[in-house]
Amino acid sequence: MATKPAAKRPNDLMGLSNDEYDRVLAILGREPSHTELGIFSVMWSEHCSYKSSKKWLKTLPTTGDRVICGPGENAGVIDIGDGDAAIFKIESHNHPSYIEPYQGAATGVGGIMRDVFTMGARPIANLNALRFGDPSHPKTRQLVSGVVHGIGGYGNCVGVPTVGGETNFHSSYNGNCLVNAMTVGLARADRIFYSKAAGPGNPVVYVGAKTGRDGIHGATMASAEFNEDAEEKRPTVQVGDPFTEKLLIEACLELMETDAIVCIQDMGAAGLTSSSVEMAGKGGLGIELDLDKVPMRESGMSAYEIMLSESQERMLMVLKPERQAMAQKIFEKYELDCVTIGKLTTTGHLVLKRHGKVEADMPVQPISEQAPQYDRPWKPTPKKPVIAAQDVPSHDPATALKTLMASPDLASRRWIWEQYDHLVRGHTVQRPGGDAAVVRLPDLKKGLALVVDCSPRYCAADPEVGGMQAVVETYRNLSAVGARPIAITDNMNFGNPERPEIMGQFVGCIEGMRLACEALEYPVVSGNVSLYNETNGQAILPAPVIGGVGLLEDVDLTVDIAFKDAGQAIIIIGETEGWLGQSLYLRELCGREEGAPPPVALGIEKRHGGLVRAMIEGGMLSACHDVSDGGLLVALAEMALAGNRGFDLTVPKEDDTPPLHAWLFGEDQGRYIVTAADGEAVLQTAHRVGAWAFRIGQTRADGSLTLDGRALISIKDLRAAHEGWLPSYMAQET
Amino acid sequence: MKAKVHVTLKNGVLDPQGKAIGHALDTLGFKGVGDVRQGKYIEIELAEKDRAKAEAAVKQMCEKLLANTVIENYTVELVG
Amino acid sequence: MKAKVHVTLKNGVLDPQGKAIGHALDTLGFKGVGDVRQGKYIEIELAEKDRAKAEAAVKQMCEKLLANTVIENYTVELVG
Amino acid sequence: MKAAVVVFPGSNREHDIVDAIERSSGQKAQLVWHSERDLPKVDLIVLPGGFSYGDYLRTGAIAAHSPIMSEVKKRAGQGVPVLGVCNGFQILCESGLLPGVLLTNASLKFICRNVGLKVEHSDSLFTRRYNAGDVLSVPVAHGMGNYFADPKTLDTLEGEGRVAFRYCTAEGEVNAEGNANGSARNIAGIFNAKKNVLGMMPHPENATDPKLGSISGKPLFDALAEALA
Ligand SMILES: Nc1ncnc2c1ncn2[C@@H]1O[C@H](COP(=O)(O)OP(=O)(O)O)[C@@H](O)[C@H]1O
Ligand SMILES: [Mg+2]
Repeated sequence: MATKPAAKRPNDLMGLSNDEYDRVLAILGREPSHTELGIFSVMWSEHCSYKSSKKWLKTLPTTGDRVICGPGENAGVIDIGDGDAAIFKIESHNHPSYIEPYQGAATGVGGIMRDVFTMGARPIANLNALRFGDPSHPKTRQLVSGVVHGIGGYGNCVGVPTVGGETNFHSSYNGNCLVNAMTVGLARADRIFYSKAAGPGNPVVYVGAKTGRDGIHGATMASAEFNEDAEEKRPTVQVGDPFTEKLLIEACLELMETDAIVCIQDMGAAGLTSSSVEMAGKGGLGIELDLDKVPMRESGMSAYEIMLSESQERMLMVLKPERQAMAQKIFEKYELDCVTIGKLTTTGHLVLKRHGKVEADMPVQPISEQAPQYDRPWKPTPKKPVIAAQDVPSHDPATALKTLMASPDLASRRWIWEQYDHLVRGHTVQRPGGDAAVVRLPDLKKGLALVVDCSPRYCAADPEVGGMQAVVETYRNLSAVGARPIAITDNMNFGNPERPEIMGQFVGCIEGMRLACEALEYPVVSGNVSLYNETNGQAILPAPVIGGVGLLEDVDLTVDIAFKDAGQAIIIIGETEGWLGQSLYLRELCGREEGAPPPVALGIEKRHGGLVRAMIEGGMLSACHDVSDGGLLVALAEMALAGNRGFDLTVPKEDDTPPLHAWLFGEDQGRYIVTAADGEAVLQTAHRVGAWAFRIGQTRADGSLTLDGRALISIKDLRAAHEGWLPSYMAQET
Repeated sequence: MKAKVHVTLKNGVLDPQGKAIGHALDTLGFKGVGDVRQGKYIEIELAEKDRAKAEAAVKQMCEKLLANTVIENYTVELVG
Repeated sequence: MKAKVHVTLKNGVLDPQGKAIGHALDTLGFKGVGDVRQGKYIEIELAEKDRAKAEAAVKQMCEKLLANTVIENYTVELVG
Repeated sequence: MKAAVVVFPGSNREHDIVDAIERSSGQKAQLVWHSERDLPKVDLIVLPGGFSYGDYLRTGAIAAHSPIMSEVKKRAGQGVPVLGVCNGFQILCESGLLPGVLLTNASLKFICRNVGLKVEHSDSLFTRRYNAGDVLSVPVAHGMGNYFADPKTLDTLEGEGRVAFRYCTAEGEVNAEGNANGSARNIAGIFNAKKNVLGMMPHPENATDPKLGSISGKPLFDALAEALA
């Protein structure tokens, strides 16, 4: 470090380490003012600086034919043809949601939408990935209720359909729930807005809601673990106002139709600080703000408070001077503030004035360029033994199926998605409940397939395999609806990175993701990192949540998971070895969370994905579903429920067919179940490309399920078990 | 006995409802309307005859259910 | 001056929120809880100095906007 | 058919309605911002779904006072057909064009799914392409669709044949099980006395395209397009 530790340092370094404080002294050549220290503190928080993760994030593939803009901007942008672009990102709101589930989740949705429309896209779909503690934990029910209510409350009001998501329960989330929200937007490829400032002298304009003392230091909170008194030290929670957000979307998009905007950036974590520093920093410019001009809803706010406030529904932009009046008029129509609060300068400094006094005067570039970067020590996760099917007890298939289908991780999520408006905008082709949501584009021809996925139990057991599996599962889900997987966004949810085991999980997951993205030509275009998801030293199961986006050139060709007709061939694509390590069967029926997770063969994933897509495009399939959690029989049961028709299943009598319970419930990767009127044609096509495909049965006219000719269970019973769990669990809500 | 509970947002917490109401009053032509805040008002019939006990119980209800003490304050008043 | 407005549901109007609160209190183990009704509590800052005028204005606000008199009653109280 | 769709701050299904109208009539409806005091000369006025003013205070209450609403009331009085869907229905009730109010769903939850809907009367401009007793499948998407009116008002509505739709099971049973939100007498939509104003909670506009599930809502727009051509 350049300077010796100063003799005098403030008692409260606001979360900065001693070394980091020294760095501040070196940059400024003097002691920071209170406001300046606050700015360094939030900008160098884990949340804003990615100081523990950047080294590893950089290894991910981020380019490709269809990538218009990869990580580094507010959201990623991909080319979807015909001059259209899809813009998307996922973001976590874990800590706020644990403290105040409704507002935490709601503001998470609001925040990620701003990241997307700030780039010029109209948000067309939202998704969310949720992780809650054990259902029997006293806090779980209330968190589920509040989070779901909050996501719906915000998304429904702004009129963006929430079309998909995933929800898991595990005791490791008892003290740290995960709330990851994803937004997908649509823009013209030549009308994308970035955050790089240009043009010294240009006005810096604040639009949207007024600033209050909401969530000051939220970014720092997201960068620290909880301890027992966290619930006491609650910072002011941000309250969302979806109505204002809706107006802000319309006003911004209307202004974006014109040539007024030089650059624009939402005020997310670290509010006015990060937006102004990032804009100026990217443009290599200075920025001067008169904080007295900031619209405020509380009196007596200090420079520090104004800069660090995380009030919601606000944006910062640089306008062409001659367009200010026009912008003003648009925002007036929507009854939103639109105020010039400063200008760009050539000084390279951020200068803040409040009541005529300079409260900060600091060089912009070093705030990001000299931000601390850590190569934290990490320890690889020890490999787990492979569990042989013979060593796992076999349970009656019908009982096992019913148990699994009613288990917290596999039970129907209808209770959740029916609280989300998933139909508004009138383009939802595949509603929640299938493999991926499909949203039609306004041209009525193309469609986007959207999904979020992650299996934390695999990641905990073997981070590399788990990271890889999360990526391929989204790839499979998109392929299963006939979409070409284009790119992903990722939300890395982990524990405390200062612990080498946790850092090892992070490094392993990233490596697995890297390998999968490279092999599948499926780059990462945006993402988010949430560390310190830990309470009293108890870390969460690592959750690198992947949000996948796929393209359907002809949306009418998509297929869903529902059985359609009686007597159709049921074919499995992909080999079944009967892998039970880390399976839900092992956990739910044998009470064991053990073993190595199923391996992922990237070449096979790619081949099978391509095959399924080609068959869907060729109109050969009537239904398609990937096989994942719970294995083959669970996948078949889901298809039966969706189509309200049963099936006859025949176990192959091959030499290498695994024991029945492993064949039915093993979680081998790379598999799809498809149905077709012409089963022979499917088998031939599959065999032609060297894919493993086997006819395992046929659909029925009625609602019974049979296994080798013996009755298994009726659809009615199955439905009652599957649909019953979550509503009856939540009915005990107080 | 009846408990009258008021649940209001803490100072400084954004009140989108209050804001919208204030704005609407303005549009309707009411002049001189300043800050508007909206809260909840809950009436609870209680079997309890003992005032002190009733008050303690209702406070507990507020802490546990009626108010979200992260962002809200509450007051309890007993009548009858 | 500040106006405190209470808007409550008329007798006979279904109050699903109140019912749910009553049910939840019961589940939480609070005994002897009878009817629960939820209403709104609105505070309005007023520039008006004249009490009578202020009261008249707030009553108008209630009639026009704050309450739906098909289902709701309101009361106005002025302080300060 | 020339139609105007009124957009309030917070409306969010205006384009869904515009699309549905276009599917049936081939014509694009005109969007009119709520602060206008004048409406173009049109054959149909629609108040779309959404969350005008965030549903704050009471659903529809603030929008009911928007400048445009005096003109909507005037036109309705002159007999111009007015359709209010979801938030539009809520606004019509708050503005007094239709009786009753919409309370929070009995479940206290927002609900988005297809529901059964029984056509009660086919003798209106809106419902003439249906037969009384038809059972439709139409999505709802609302948190406050629980129709309430005092018994006398309900009796009047029934007596004058002004109940347009009722919630029912998929099999057409009008009962508690089929009641999506706790509405009085399963009422999902009502007419004004002259039957030129229809308010309904379900979204017929989201059931007009075979690619998106049901087309149960299309006859409503077909009927309007035909009558107002
Ligand atoms: N795990 C990740 N993978 C890929 N990109 C990431 C990841 N985490 C963050 N990024 C990228 O880093 C940038 C900064 O992220 P963030 O601070 O969350 O953005 P914002 O301030 O717009 O919310 C974004 O471009 C984001 O996409
Ligand atoms: Mg951003």
